[in-house]
Amino acid sequence: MLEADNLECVRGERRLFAGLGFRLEAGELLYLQGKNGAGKTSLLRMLIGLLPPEAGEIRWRGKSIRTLADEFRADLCYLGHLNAIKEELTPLENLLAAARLADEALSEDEALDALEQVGLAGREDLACKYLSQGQKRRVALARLVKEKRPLWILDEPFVALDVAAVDWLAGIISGHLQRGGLAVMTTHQLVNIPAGKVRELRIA
Amino acid sequence: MLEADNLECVRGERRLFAGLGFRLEAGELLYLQGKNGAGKTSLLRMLIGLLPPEAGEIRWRGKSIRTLADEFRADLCYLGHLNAIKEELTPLENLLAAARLADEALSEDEALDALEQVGLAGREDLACKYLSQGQKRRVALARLVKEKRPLWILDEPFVALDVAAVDWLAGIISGHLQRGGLAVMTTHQLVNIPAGKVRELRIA
Amino acid sequence: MKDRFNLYRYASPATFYPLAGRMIPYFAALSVLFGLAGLYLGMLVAPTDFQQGEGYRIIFIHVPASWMSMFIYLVMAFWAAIGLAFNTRLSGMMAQALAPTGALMAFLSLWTGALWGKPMWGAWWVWDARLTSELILLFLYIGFMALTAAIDDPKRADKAGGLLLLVGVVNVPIIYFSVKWWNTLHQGSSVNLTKSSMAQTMLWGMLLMALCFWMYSIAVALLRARTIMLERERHTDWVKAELAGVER
Amino acid sequence: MIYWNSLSDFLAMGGYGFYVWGSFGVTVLIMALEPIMAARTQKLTIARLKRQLRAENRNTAE
Amino acid sequence: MLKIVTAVIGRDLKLAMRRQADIVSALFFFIIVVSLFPLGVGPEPDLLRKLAPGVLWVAALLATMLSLPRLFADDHRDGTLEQLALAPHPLGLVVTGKVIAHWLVSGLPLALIAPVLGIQFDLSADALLVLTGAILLGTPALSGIGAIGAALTLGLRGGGVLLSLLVLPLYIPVLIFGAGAVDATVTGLGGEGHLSLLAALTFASLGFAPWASAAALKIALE
Amino acid sequence: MLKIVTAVIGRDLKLAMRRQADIVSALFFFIIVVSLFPLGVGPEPDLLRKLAPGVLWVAALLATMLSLPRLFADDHRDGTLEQLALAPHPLGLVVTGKVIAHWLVSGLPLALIAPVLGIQFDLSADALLVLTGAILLGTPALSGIGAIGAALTLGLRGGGVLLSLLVLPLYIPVLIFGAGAVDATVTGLGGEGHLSLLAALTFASLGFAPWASAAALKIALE
Ligand code: HEM
Ligand SMILES: Nc1ncnc2c1ncn2[C@@H]1O[C@H](COP(=O)(O)OP(=O)(O)OP(=O)(O)O)[C@@H](O)[C@H]1O
Ligand SMILES: Nc1ncnc2c1ncn2[C@@H]1O[C@H](COP(=O)(O)OP(=O)(O)OP(=O)(O)O)[C@@H](O)[C@H]1O
Ligand SMILES: [Mg+2]
Ligand SMILES: [Mg+2]
Repeated sequence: MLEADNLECVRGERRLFAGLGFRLEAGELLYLQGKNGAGKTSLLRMLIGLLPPEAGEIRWRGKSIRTLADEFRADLCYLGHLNAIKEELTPLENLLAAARLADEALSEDEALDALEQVGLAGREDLACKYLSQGQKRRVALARLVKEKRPLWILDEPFVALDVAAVDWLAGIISGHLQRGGLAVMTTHQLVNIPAGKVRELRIA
Repeated sequence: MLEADNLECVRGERRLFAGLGFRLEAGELLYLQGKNGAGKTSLLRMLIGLLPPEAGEIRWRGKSIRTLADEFRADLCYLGHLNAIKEELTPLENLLAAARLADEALSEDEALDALEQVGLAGREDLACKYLSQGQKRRVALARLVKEKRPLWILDEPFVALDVAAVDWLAGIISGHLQRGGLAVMTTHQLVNIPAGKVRELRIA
Repeated sequence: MKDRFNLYRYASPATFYPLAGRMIPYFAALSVLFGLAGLYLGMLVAPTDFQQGEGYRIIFIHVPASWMSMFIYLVMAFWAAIGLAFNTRLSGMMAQALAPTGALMAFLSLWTGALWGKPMWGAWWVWDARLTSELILLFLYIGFMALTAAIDDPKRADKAGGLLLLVGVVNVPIIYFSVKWWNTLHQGSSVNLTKSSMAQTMLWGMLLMALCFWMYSIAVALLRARTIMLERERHTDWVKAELAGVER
Repeated sequence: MIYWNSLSDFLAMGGYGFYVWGSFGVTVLIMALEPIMAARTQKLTIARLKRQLRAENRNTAE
Repeated sequence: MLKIVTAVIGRDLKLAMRRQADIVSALFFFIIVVSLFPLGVGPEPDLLRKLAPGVLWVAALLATMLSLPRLFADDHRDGTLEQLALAPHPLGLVVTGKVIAHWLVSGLPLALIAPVLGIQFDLSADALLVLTGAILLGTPALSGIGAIGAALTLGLRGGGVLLSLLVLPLYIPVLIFGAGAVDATVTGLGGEGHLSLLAALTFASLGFAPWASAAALKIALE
Repeated sequence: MLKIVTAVIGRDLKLAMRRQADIVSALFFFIIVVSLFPLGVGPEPDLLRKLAPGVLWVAALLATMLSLPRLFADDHRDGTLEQLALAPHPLGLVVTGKVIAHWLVSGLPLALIAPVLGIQFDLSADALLVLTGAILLGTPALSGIGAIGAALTLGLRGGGVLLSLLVLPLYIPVLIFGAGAVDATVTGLGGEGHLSLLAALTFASLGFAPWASAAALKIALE
C-alpha cells in the first residue's frame, strides 16, 4: 500500500540518507529506528508530503502522493512532535475542533468517550494550558481512539506518557493494525506492540 | 540537606497532594513517581522556589529556601520540560550564554568538550533551530557535564533521547551522586542509575 | 481561652460576608440622607457664584466624583499592598469589588468636568495636566479590570493586578498636585480647613455630597465584594451552607 | 431660605441648564444603574452556584 | 467547501472569545491611538478636522496590523498548522476562513466605533457615513493582504516587525483611497469614486490573498 | 552585579543581530508610519510643520511598543526565563539588562534617524536638535515602563494588545513632554523645562521599573 523508493534527504549541507526504500502492506507497522538526528522526523515529513524529497518517490496504493494530494491526505493521520492543541480550549473543544477541521465526523458523545479512554475524565472542561505535559499529549492522542483512516504516521507518540498510558497506546495501535491499518512510527522507548507485523527500518 | 515538610499543592480547585515530606542527604537521588498529572512537575517547581506551596516548608541545609533566596539558587541546577535554548544561537553560543547568565565560569574549550560529550561534535556552529528534537535536548543537557552545583533538579531529562544518550546521562547523574551531589528526578522511562542511593517517592 | 479580638477573623471571607450583608443597608441609607441634604443645600439654598454664574453648581458632583476616583484608587492600592505583603484572601476581592466603582467615578469626573469646561473655558477638553492625569486614572482602572479578567487563576490575578495598582499609584499625587506643579487652566484647591474662600453653604453642600458619594461607593463595593466572595469560595463549607440557607 | 424664585429659573440654571442637568442626569443615571447591575449579577451568581452545588451533590450521591 | 470555511471561522471566533482581550483590545488600541494624536498635535479644532480622516485611517491600519503576527503564528507553534495543511481540502479554503475570522474580530469592530470617534473630530453626518462605509469596505483588504505578509514571515523570528515592513507598503493604496473618500466628502466632492476603488481592492485581495498565503504557508512548513 | 547586567545585554544584542530584522525593522516601522501621515493628511507644508512633533513622537512610541510583547515572551516560551529567575542574583538586575538592550535596539536608532525625518517636515536646526535630545532622553522611559507592562501580560494570550492598553496611558506623559519640548522650541519658548521633565521621568522609571517587572515576572512564572 505505502511504498517509498530510493528516497534521499538533504538538510542544509548534510545528506541524512539516500537510497532509502520500503514497502508496507495492510496490517503492518514500520518501526523507524536511528539515533538522535538520524533523520526519522525528516523521513516522516516526507511521507506525509510536507517535505519534498531530494530524490525518489513515495506511492500510496500505487500512485505518487504528489499526484494524489487531497485523496492521500484523506487517508492519513499524522501525529508529530507537537501536540496541535490549543491551550485556551478545553480537551473536549480541542478534540471536536480537530475533527471538524480534518473533515471527520465525531459526535460529542464519542469525543467524551475518547477522552475518558485516555484518562482525562473530569478534566474535559479545564483549559488545556492547565494540564500536565503527559495530559496534553493524551489530548492529542485521543484523536486516535475513533480514527478510521488507514495510514497512521506517529512521531514519538510515547513521549511524556506514564506507564499505563504507554500500554494503552500500544493497544490502540495494535487494534488499528488488526483492522488492516498501516502505521509508521518512531520511538526511542522499548514498547511492545502485541498485534500486527512489525518491520524495522534503521536510518544510519 | 534538602528537606520538605508537610507540603501541600493546590492548582485551580484541585488539591494535588498534601502532607508530603521527604529528606534527602548528600549522594542521594530522589526518584519521583506518579502518573500523568499527579503533580510531579508542580512539586519540582516548589522545590526550586518558583511555585509557593499552599502549606508546608522546604529547607536547604536546615534553612528555609525562602529566606535563603540567592544563596539557595547558587547551589541549584534545574532542568525543566523546556530546553531553555535559543533557536537562533548555535549550541556553543547557547551553552556559553547559559553559563554566563547563571554566573558560572565556563571556558570555550570546556564548552566544546561538553558538546562533544553529548554527541554534538560537528554541529557546534549550526543554529539550534535546525537540530532534531533529541539534539536540542542534548544541548540543554550539555550544561550538566561541567556542572558543580550540589543540587540537581531534573524534570523528565530522558525525554527524546536515544538509547546511547540515555545511558550517557545516567552515567553523568551517577557521577554527580558519587561526588556527593543530590538529585531529584522524574521520568516515566525505566532507567538504571548505577551509583548513589535511590529513594523513591510516589505521588498519588 | 477568652474570646480575643482577632483581626484575621474579620479578614476572613466567612465572617466578612454576613457582616457586609448587614452593613449594606446602613451605608445605602446614609448615602441617600447625605445626598438629599447636600442637594438641598447645594441646589436650592446656596447662592450663585459671582464669577461662574449658576454653572458652578456642577461642582457638587464634579468634586466629590473626582475625590472619590482618587480615593478609591488609593484604597485599592492599600488593599493590594496588604495582599502582596500578607497574602490575605480578602484583599484581592476588595480591590476587584472597588474597581468598577472607581472607574465610574473617574468617568463622572471627566464627564462633569467636560460639561463644565465648555461654558467656562470654551472647550470640552484641553490637554491640561490635571485633566490628562485624570484620564490616565480612568485608563488605569480599565487596565486593572482587563488585566485581572485576562488571568483566570484568581490568586495570580490578584497579585498581578495588585502590582499594577501599586505602579499606578504615582498617578494620584500627580492628579492632586498637578494644579500646583504646573500652571494650568484647571483651578487650584479651594477647600481649606483653616480658611475657605467659598461661601459656607457651598462648602457644606459639597462636603455633604462628598459624604454621599463615599457612602454610596462603600455600599456598592460591599455588594460586589459579596458576589465575588461567593464565586471564589464556592467550594468552602461556609458558602455551601450559605447557599443552602438561601434555599430555605 | 430657598434661593430660586421659580421652577423655570431653577431648570434654566441661569443659562447653564444643559451643562448642569447634563452632569446631574448622567450622574444619577450611573448611580442608579450601578447598584442595580451589581444586585443583578449577585442574584445570577447565587442561582448559578446553587445549580452547580446541586449538580455536585447529585454526582457524589450516585 | 463551505463547511471547512465555516469550521475555521467558528474555531477562530471561539478562540478570540476565549481570550476576550483580543476583541476588546484591538478596539481599544484604535481608540487610544486616535486619542493620542490630539495629545501630540495640540487641540486646535480646525487642525483636528483636517487631520481626522488621515488619523482614523492610519490608526485602523495599525490596529489591524498589530493582530497580524498572531494570525498564523499560534497555529504554527503548537502544530495545528501542520494538521490544517494535512486536512483533505485545499489549504486556501482554510486561509479564507482565517482571513474572514480575522476581519470579524479586528476590522468590523473598528468600523462600528469609527463614527463615534469621528464625532470627536467634529465631522459632519455625511462624512461619518462615508467614513464607516470606507472602513467597512477597506478593512477586509487589510486582512487579506496582511495574511500574505503573515504567511511569508511565519517562523522568521524578527517576524512581527518584518511583517509590517512587507505589509505597510501594500496598505498604502487602501489608506489613500480610504482617507480620500472621507476627505472628498468633507470638501463636498463626493466619495463614491474612492469607495468603489476600495471595493475593487477588497474583492481582488480576498480572491487572491488566500491562495498566495496558502502557498507561502506550505513553504514555511517544509 | 554589573557582570550580570552586561551579560544579559550582550546576549540580547547578539540575538537581535542574529535576527537582523529586529533592528532594521523597528526603524523601518518608524520611518513608514512617519511617512504615512502626509499621505493620509495631504501635503500642505504649514499643516505638516505643526504636525511634526506629534507625529514623530507618536510613531516613536508605537515603534517601541510594537517590540514590547517579545521582550520577555521568547524567553518565557523556551524556558530561558525560568533559568534567569533561578540564577543566583536578583531578577531585577537581569531585567535592567534586558531593558537597556531593548532601548539600544529600539530606542537609540529612532533618535539617530529622527533628525533626518524631521528635515522632511521642514523643522529648524534648533528644533531638530531638541527633537533628537528629547527622543534620546524619553525612549529609555518608554522601554522601562514597557517592561512592566510586558511582564504583567506575559503568558496571557491576548497579551500583545492588552499590553498596549496597560502601557499607552503611562506613555502619555512622555509623549506630552516629548512633543512639548519640540513644540516649545518651534514656537521659540525654549524646551529645557520639558527636557528636564523627560530626564526625570526616565531616571524614575529606570530605577523603579526593573524591580516592578521582576515582581510581575515571578507572578507569571508561578
Ligand atoms: C474633564 C475635565 C476635568 C477634570 C478631569 C477635572 C478633574 C478634577 C479633579 C481630579 C479634582 C479634584 C482634585 C482637588 O480637589 O484638588 C477637581 C476639582 C475641581 N475642579 Fe475639576 N476637572 C475638570 C474640569 C473642571 C472645570 C472645567 C472646572 C471649572 C472651571 C473645574 C473646577 C474644579 C474645581 C472648582 C475643583 C475643586 C477644587 C477644590 O476646591 O479643591 N474642573 N477637578
Ligand atoms: N540546515 C541544516 N544544516 C545541517 N544540518 C541540518 C540542517 N537542518 C537540519 N539538519 C540536520 O538534520 C537532522 C534532522 O533530523 P531529524 O529531526 O529528522 O532527526 P530525528 O531522527 O527525528 O531525531 P530525533 O530522534 O532527535 O527526533 C539533524 O541531524 C540536523 O542536525
Ligand atoms: N487551574 C487548574 N484547575 C484544575 N486543575 C489544574 C489546574 N492547573 C493545573 N491543574 C492540574 O494540576 C496537575 C499539574 O500536574 P503536573 O504538571 O505537576 O503533573 P506531572 O506529575 O508533572 O505530570 P506529567 O507526568 O504529565 O508531566 C494536572 O493534573 C492538572 O490537570
Ligand atoms: Mg524526531
Ligand atoms: Mg510533568
